[in-house]
Amino acid sequence: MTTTSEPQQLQLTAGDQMVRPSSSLGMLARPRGDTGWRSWLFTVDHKRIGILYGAAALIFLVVGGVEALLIRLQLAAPGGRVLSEDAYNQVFTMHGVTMVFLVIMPLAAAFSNFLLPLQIGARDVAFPRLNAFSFWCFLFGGIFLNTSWMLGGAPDGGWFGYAPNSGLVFSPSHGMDFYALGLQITGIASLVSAINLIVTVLNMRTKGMSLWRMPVLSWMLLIVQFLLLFAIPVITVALFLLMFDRLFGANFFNVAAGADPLLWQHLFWIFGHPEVYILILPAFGIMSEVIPTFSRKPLFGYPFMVFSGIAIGFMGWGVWAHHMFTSGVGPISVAAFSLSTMFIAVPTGVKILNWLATMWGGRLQFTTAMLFSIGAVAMFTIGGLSGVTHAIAPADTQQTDTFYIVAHFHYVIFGGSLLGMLSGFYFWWPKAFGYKLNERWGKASFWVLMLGFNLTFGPMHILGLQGMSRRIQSYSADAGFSFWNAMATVGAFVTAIGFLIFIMNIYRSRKAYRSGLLKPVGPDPWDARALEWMTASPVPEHNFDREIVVSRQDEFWHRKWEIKDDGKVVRRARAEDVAHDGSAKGIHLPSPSYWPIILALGLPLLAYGLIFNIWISIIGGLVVLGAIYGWVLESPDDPEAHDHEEHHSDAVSGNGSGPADVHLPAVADSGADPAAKAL
Amino acid sequence: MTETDTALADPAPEVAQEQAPQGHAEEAVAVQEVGGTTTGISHNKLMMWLFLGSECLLFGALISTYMFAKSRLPEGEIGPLDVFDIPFTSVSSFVLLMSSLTMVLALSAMNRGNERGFRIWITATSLLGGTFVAGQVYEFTVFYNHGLGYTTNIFGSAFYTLTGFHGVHVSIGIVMLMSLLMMNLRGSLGPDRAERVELIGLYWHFVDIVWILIFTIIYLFPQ
Amino acid sequence: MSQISPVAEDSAALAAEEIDVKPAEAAAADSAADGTSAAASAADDHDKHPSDWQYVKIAIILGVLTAVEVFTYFESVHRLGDAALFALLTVLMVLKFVYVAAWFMHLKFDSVLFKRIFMTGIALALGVYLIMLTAFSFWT
Amino acid sequence: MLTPGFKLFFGLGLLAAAAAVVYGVATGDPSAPDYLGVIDRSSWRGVFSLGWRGGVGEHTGYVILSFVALTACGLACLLVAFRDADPKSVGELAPDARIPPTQASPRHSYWPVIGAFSVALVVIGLVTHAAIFSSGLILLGVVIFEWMVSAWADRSTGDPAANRKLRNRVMHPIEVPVLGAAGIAVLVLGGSRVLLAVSEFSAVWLAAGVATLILVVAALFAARPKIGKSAVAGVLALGAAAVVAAGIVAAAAGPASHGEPGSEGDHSAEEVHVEVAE
Repeated sequence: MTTTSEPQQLQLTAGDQMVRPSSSLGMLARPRGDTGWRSWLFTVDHKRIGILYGAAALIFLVVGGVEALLIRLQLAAPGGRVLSEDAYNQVFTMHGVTMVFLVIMPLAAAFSNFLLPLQIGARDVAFPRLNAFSFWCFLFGGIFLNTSWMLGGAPDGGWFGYAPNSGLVFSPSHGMDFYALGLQITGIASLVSAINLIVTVLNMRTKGMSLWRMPVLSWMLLIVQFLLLFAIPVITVALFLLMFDRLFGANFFNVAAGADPLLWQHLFWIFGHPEVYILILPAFGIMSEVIPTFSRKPLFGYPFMVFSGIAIGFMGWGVWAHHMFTSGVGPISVAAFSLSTMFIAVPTGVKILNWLATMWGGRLQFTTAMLFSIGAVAMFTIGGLSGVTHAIAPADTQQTDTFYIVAHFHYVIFGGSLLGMLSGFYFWWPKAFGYKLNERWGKASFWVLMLGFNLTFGPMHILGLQGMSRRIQSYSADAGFSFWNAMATVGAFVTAIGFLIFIMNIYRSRKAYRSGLLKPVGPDPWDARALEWMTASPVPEHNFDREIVVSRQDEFWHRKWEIKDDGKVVRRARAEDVAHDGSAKGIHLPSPSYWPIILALGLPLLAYGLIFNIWISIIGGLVVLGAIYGWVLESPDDPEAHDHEEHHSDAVSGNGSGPADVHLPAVADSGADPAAKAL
Repeated sequence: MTETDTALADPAPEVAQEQAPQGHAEEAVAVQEVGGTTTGISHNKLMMWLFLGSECLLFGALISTYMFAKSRLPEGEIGPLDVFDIPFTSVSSFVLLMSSLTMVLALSAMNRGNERGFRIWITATSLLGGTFVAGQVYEFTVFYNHGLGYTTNIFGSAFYTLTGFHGVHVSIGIVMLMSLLMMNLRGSLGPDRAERVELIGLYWHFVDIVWILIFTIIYLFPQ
Repeated sequence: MSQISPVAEDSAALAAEEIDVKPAEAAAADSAADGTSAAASAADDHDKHPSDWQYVKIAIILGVLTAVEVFTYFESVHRLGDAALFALLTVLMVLKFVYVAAWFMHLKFDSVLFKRIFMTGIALALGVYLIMLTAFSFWT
Repeated sequence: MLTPGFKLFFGLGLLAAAAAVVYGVATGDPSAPDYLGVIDRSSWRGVFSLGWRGGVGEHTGYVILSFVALTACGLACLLVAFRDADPKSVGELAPDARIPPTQASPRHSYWPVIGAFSVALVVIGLVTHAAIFSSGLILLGVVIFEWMVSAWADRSTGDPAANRKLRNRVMHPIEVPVLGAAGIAVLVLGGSRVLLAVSEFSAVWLAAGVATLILVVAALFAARPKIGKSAVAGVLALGAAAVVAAGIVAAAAGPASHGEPGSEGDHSAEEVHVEVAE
C-alpha cells in the first residue's frame, strides 16, 4: 500500500545495507519497546488503554471530589463564605461535568476496553489505533475543560448548560465556550470508542461465542455503545448550536429573534436521558458478573437480564421530556412522558429482582467486591424509587430544582454507577495487575463510603422536600435548612475519607506486592465464570494463547465444574489447568503508533483557537489533517515490529477485514482440551 | 485428539484432562478465523455503516432545528420565499445525484480491475462535487447580497448551519475522493483494496441522501 | 456452530441470524490461498452487484423523480393544495432515498446487518425529532 | 568546510547588500547638503538601518536589492546548515562507515524557484497589499519546510529512489490534503465567481451545462480506452485553466445584476469562520 508497508530496508545503489533512516527523524517510524513511558503513550493494547482510562478517571474523580467538598463547605452553614456566587456557579457546574463526562463515562470505558475483548475471547479491539485515539481524545478534552479555571473562568451554566442562560448575555466569560468545545472533544472520543467496540463485539467473538452466550457485562457494554453511537450526535448538534450562538452570533437561542429556549432542553435531554443509562448500564453489567461469582450460582434469568438491558436502552429514548415537566412542554407531552417514564422502571425492577434471586439460596461470600455490588443494588433501589416519584408529574413539579433531585441522581449515579464500578475495581484488579487489593482495607473503605454517602445524600431528600433549591450559593439561617446541611457536609467528608482509604489500599497493596509480601494470584482468584479469567493474571499482551471454542454460557466455569445428574456440582479441573498460562510466542499483535496521540493533540488546539485566536485553530487543523493522513498512510501492522516468524499480513489485509486486523493463532483451544496447543 | 494435533503440539507440557467432546473442529476454525470475522463482514464496512447510522441523528437534529427555527421566524423578516432560487438548487441537486452515479461507476470499474475507468469516474465525481460546492458558495453569496446573513435572523442561522454542515461533508468527501485518486496514481490503491473505494462511496452516497432530504424539506415543501 | 435464539426487533438486537452465515464462504475464499482471497471476494462482489447499465438506469429514474419534484414548484401544480403537495413530495423524497440507499449503497445486496443499523438510526432520528417537533406544536 | 554553493550565494548576498547601499545612497535626495560630496551621516544611517533612521533613495530598487541580499545569505546559511551537496562532510558525519563516499547527484528541484517567487511576493506585498505579503510569507514558510525535509531526505542514503520514498513518507500526509483542499478551493472559488458574474438565469444553465459536460467527457473517456493519459491530463489541465481564468475575469468584472455588490468581502470572511468552526 504505502511505502511504510513495504520492508523499510532501503537498498543502496551499491547494494550495501543502509542504516535505518527512521532513527534520524523518529516521528514517522513506529514506536518500539514494551516498557517505559513510551510504551504507555503510544500503546494500542486494549488492556493498557483500559488501565489508562481507569487511572485518568480516578484523577478526575479526585478533581470532581474536591469540587464537591468545596460545594459542601460552602453550604455547611447558613451564609457560607467559602465561594463567591460566581465561583460557586463554576464549581457546581464543573463538578457535574467532571463527574458525568470525565469520571463515570471513562470508568465505563475502562471496563469496556479492558474486559470486552477478553470476555468475547478476542485478541484486541477491532481498531486498536482508534482505541488509543479515543483515550487521548478524552484525556485532552478533559484537560482542556479544566484549563478553563486558569483561562478566564470555568463553565458556569450548570452541567446541562441550559441556553439561553448559557449564552453570551448571561454567561459572558469563556467558560461556556470551554464547555461546548470540551464536551465536543470528549464526545468524539465516546463516538469513536462506541463504533470501535460495537465492531469488536459483533465481529471478533471467538468460535462459538454467539451473542446469547456473552456475559451480561458484555451485553450491557454493547448496549451502552449503541446508546453512545446514537446519542452523541444529538449533543454534538446542541453544542454546535450553542457554540455558533456564542462565537458567531447565531440566533438559535436568541429569544428576541423568535427562538424558543426549549430547543436546547429537548436536544440536550434527547441525549441526556440515554446518557443516564450510559452511566448506569456498565455498573449493572459489573454487578451481574460479581454477584453470581460470589453467590456460587449462575446468574438468575440471564435472558431477562439481557432483554431488560435492551429494553432500558430502547425505552431510554422515549422518556427525555420528564426532565422538562415544569418547563411548559404542554399537558399531553407531560402525560405521555410521565407514562413512559413509569414503564421504564419495569425492566430496571426486573434486574434488581434478578440480582436478589441470584443471591437467594447462594453460598454468599462477602468479599469487598461483593459488598460493593450489594451496596450498589441497595442504593440504586433507593435512587430508583425516588426516581419513580419524579415520574409522577405533579410530584415532580414540587421536586424540580430542589435538593430532592440532587439526592435522587446521586443515589443513582454515585450509589449505583460509582459503587458498581468500585466493585469492578476490586473484582478485576487481580486480573489487571496480578495481585488482589487488600480485603480488610477494602471492607473498611466500603463501610466508610456507605456511611458517608448516606449521610451526605440521605438528608438531601429532606432538604429538597423542605424546599431548598438547587444551585443556590447560600441560604439564610431561618430557612430551617441548617441541621441537615451540616449533616450532609459531615457526610461528604466521611465519603472523602472512604475514597482516601481506597486510594491508600491501592498504594499499600501495590507496595506489598512489589516487596513480595503479597503473593501473585493465579489466573482465577475468585473462581469466576467468564472468559477473562481463563488466561494468566496479569493478562499477557496477546490475551489468550490459543483460540477458545465456546460451547455454552459461562464456558470457563463449566470447564472447571461439572453438574452431575443429581444436581451435584463437582470439580472437573483446576482453574490453572484450564486457563492459559500466557506463554504463547510468535503471536502477531498490532503495533504501537504515534498518530493517535498526535491527532488527539490537534483537537484542543482547534478548540483553543476558536476561543482565543483563529491562528491556533489553523495550526490545530493542520495537525489534525496531517495526523489523519499519516494514520491512513501508515500500515496498521509494522512488519518490523515483532520479530516473529509467522506473518500472515497478506492474508489479512487482503480479505477485506482491513487494516485493523489482529491475527489469531492458527489452532483453536477446543472444549476441555488443553493439550491442543500449537502454533 | 488426532495425530496431527500431537505433532503440532507445543513442547510445553500440559496435562490433558479428559477426552475432548468437540475436539474435531480445530482445522476448520483455524481456516475460518485467520482474518475472518464472526459476521463475515469486514470491520471497516461495519464501522462505516455504524458511523452513517450515527450521522442520521446528527442531520436529523439539524433538519428539525431548521424546520422549527423557520416556523418561529417573525413576520416581515427575510425568509425562504425571499431568497430561494429553486431552478438553481434543482440543478445543484441534479449535480449531486449524478455524482453518486459516477461514484458507483468508479467503484464498479475498480471492482472489475479497470483502474483507468476508476480514475476517470473518481475525477468526474470530485469535479461534480466541486461544482456542487461552487454552486453552494454562489447561492450563499447571492443570499447574502439579498440581505440574509448568518446573524440576520433565526432562519438565516438555521439555514446556513444546516446547508453549511452538508457542504462541509461534501468538501471532506471531495478531499477523500482526491486522496483515493492520488493513492491510486501512486500505485497503492488497486483492485485488491477496492473496499476503500466502497467505504468512501458509502459516505458519498450518504451525503447525497442527506441532500435529497434537504432539497425536498427545505427548498420544495410549500413554505 | 453456535445456536442463536431469535431476537426481537430492537436497537441492540443485532442481526442474530446473520451470524455464522458467512464464515463458510469466507473460509472457502481463505482456503484458496492467502494472497488471493481478496480477489476472490472481489469477484464475488462483482457477481452480485448490478451492472453499470443498471446503475445508469437507476440514475435516470432518480433524475426523472427529481424533475417531477421540481415540477411541483411551478404555479399550475400549486392548485393541488399544500397537503397533497406535502404528500407527493414526501413520497418522491422517500423513493429517491430508497433508490440511492438500496442500489448505490448496495443495501439491497449487502448484509442485512447494515440495513438494520441504518434503519435503527433513521427510525430513532424520526422518532425523537418528530416527537420533539410535536411537543413544540409544530404541526398546528 | 565551506561549500562552493555557500560561497556563491554568500558572495551574491554581499554583493547585493553593497549594491543596495550604493543604490540607496546614490538615488538619495540630491538637494541634501554635501550630496555625493562628503555624504552626510543621515543618508548612511538611513541606508544601513533599512530606512528606520533617515531616508533612502529610490525605494523599489533598494528594497529589491536588500531582499536579494537577504535571500542569498539565507540560502547560503541553509546550504551550510544542511551541507547540501557536500559529500565530504556527509562522509565525516555519517555514523556508518559503509556509506559510499559519493552521493547520488541531487534530483532537480523546483523549490528554489518557488522560494524566489515567494520572496518576490513578499516584496510586492510590502508595497501593495497585506494579503499578497502574507501569502508570500506562507509560501516562503512552505518552501523552507519542504526544502528542509527534502534536503534531509536527500542525505539519508545514496539511493535517490529510497530518498524519495523517505521524503514522501514525511510529506505526503501533509501534501495530499493541503493540495486537495487547495484544488477544491480554486474550483469552488473560480466556479462561484463565474456564476455570480452571469445573470441568474444563465447561472442555472451554466451550472447544468458544466455538470453535463463533466459527465459527457467522463463517459467519453471511459468508453474509449484508447484515449491516452496525456489527453486526459491535457483536458483536465485545460479545464482547470479555464476555471481559474474565468474566475479571475469574473471576479474582476464583479457580480451581475442580482445581489447588491460591495458586501462580498465581509461575507466570505464569515463563511471562512463558519467552515473552520465546523
